[in-house]
Amino acid sequence: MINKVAKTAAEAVADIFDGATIMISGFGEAGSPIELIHALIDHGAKNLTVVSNNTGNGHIGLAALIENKQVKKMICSFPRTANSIVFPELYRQGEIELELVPQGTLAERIRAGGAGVPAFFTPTSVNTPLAEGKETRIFDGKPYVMEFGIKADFALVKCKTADRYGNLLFNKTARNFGPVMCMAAKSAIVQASEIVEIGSIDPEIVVTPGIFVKKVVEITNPVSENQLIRENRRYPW
Amino acid sequence: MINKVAKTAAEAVADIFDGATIMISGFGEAGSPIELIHALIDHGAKNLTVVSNNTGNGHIGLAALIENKQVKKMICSFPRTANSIVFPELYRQGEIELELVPQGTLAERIRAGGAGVPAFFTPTSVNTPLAEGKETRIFDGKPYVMEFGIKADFALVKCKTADRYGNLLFNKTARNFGPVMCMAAKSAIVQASEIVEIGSIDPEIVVTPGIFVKKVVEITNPVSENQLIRENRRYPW
Amino acid sequence: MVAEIKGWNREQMAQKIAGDIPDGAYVNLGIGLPELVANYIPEGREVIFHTENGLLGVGPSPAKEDEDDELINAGKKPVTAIKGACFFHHADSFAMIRGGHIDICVLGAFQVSENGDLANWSTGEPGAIPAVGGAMDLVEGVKTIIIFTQHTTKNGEPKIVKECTYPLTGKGVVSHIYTDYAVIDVTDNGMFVREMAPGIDFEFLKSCTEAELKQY
Amino acid sequence: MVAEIKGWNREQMAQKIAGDIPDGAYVNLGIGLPELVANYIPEGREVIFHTENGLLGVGPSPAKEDEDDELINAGKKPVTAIKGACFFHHADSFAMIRGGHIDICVLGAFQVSENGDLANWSTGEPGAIPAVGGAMDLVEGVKTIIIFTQHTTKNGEPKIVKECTYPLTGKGVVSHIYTDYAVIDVTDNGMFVREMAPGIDFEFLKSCTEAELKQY
Repeated sequence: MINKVAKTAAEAVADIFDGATIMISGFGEAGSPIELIHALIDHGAKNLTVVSNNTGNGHIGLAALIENKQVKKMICSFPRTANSIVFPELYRQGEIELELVPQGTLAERIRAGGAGVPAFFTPTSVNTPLAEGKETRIFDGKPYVMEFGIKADFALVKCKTADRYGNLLFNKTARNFGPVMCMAAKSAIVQASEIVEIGSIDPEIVVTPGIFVKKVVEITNPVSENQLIRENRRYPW
Repeated sequence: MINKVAKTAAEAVADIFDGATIMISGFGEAGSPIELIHALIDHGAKNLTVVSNNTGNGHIGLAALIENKQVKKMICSFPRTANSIVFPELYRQGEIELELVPQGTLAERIRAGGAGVPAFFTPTSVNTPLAEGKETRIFDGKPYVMEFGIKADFALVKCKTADRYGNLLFNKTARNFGPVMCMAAKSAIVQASEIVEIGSIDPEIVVTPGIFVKKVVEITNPVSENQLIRENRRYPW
Repeated sequence: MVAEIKGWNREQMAQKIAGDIPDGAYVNLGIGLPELVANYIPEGREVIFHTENGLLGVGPSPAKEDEDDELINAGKKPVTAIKGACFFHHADSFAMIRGGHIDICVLGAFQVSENGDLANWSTGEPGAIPAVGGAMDLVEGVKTIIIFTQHTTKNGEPKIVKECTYPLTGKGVVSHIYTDYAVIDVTDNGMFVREMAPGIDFEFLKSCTEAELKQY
Repeated sequence: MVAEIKGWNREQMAQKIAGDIPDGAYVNLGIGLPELVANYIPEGREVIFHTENGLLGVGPSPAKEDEDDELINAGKKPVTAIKGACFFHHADSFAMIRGGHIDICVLGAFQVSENGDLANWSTGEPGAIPAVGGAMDLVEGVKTIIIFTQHTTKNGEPKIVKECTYPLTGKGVVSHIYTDYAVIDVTDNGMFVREMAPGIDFEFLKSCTEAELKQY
């Protein structure tokens, strides 16, 4: 029987190893799998390469993971936001690496990784500093940059609804990078607000087919990142 | 006001011009926009390049379009099926060109065309006759073939439900190439079994966002390709 | 520090841009000032706003009590979704951008050069944390790039320059510039002033613009 | 024309393959003979069948009156969808294939060579209409390729050969071959016979196989 349901966040992240590449969903506070990230902090895996659009806010979630010195490198498009304190400081001290990728290129590289496409061409970043050192090529008279697919060992993703096959539904703009990260990771680990019976999700509306998901864990009332930041909370609590 | 609804199939295809590249959805009998194709036969545009997985069945739909000598070239993955009579005959007579593309490469080339990716690498067809003359390249020790995105002037697509913005829902395996063809065509023309009020489609379950669609026409009870073939029908009737 | 008030204010600039967006356009609004444009779409026009974090059909800001952490725009501000909206993932969202499906994008700028180069993501200062977001994708993918900016920096330095000194976001990508002083079209033949704000004349405009300006 | 019956019949071959598919596997079944495999998954195992035309969770064939023209498999035959199934478009479907997400694919063959090359899409005859479908995508993308074939052609010629003479579908892609005579593993060290059908001995097997066969 196929049962991808893990009992706890701790159990879901138990296989993550030192040096792993981990994709983490979310765009700002929407879709960030805070409970899974906190479980990863408790777990303690180190020297991680993290692929995520931002670098986390305040001292919780991804920011706390970075603050806990578990991340050696970030691959992201926008490492500083209003509430990002931790990453900028470590970056200035030379204690964390950064690979800066335009947001659409990041999304497409992740999808490519998941779709078995090792490299593709994009017009994005042509003639800018972010294209330096990259192969460029003309198609139909227009220049393009070659970019590589990204794969990961794990993905940590937040969604709304899941079943034991790993079929997923998302909530509004919290969908963002979740679906493509599930595709690109060997083991996609997903926290869902609810896990429902097989057959409860209409086959026409599944956003992420179960084939892309390794584990799901029910986190009934996920914390609000905004709320935690307003309260100036830190993890570990 | 945005209103993409055309009153008739004839009106929907009226802008198609001689020499156009047209993508046509469908996989076998599922998802083939027969009424739109028949309107295109009535319309008469010639020298078309058609991108479609198959070449049609019997003497109706895509097969009838080909039989009517409107198609100079097919780009497809599987040009002969149990009921395909027209294409094989014309092909043997040298009266129609064929570009044979593996099915997954076809789907990905169409998506790439729609996503602004001019070229990408795929392992599919490496070391086979279909890779001959194509650029190959090694990534991580494994060989890949470079393939180009495909764009089209028009797409003819069948779906289940649409609204006046062009948001689409599909039916089961009739979804197949429809969504990516809408992306890759300058003007995607869609026949829907029903056109519903704006707001009736849940924003979470839209399969093809309206931005990819130019026109929708309601065809309430689309003909069954299988039924027409069983009855040995021909178009024009 | 605020100089003598002249030219258009932000609301007027936003209104001017909104007035030039045609019915039925798909529009992406950059973070900050450009967001104002949504408030001024003329009555009777239907414009669909795209936000790159996965929503087509962005509606007005919600009342405080209706804010939803999981319904935000690219600037991470709470928004609403209109009837007929749809949600999608990031790769699909940027397929819309990169694939040329968005008609218009309104962005801010540090600098715009005479040939339409745009610099709006980095001042290149040493020690600054580089962050690019979706700016480079938008300028390459969207058909028409409109810049919404003050004509000069806070210190009065020209933002419309011969050559950008800041790192580029994209080369030759800007079509129109709407500033507090003027509306400028960027063409293959150079920059043409389409309209000037009340109280601004061409000589004054030239004096605070480094790039060469032409008149139609 | 039918020779003396020996070896396994098709149902037995399908059963043998099905027995070797582990619980929880994602499996794509090729058109024709391979479709039989779905009927023999052992009780208690949950296997999810993928069809490349956009369905994960293919169920049994429907009763005649429940057939739906828009619910078919890659062979264009009517199917059903199990509980927990999902539909998706062709690019997503082949992302599953090309991206290495499908565990096992069972395919027919014209020829398999000693190093696992597969020819199953074209006999290369002049005048034939070339048609490839998803075969090349499947062999490159799916982790384990299982071949389900008669051991020889109808004329008794070997299908397991030194080198394929027909145009290749993929090079070095086959892992296992299930024929009416034997189960053969294709390894880096050559072809090893894992099991022979009742009444088939190694000498006989070698006599109708062009490729070199080894015993474990």
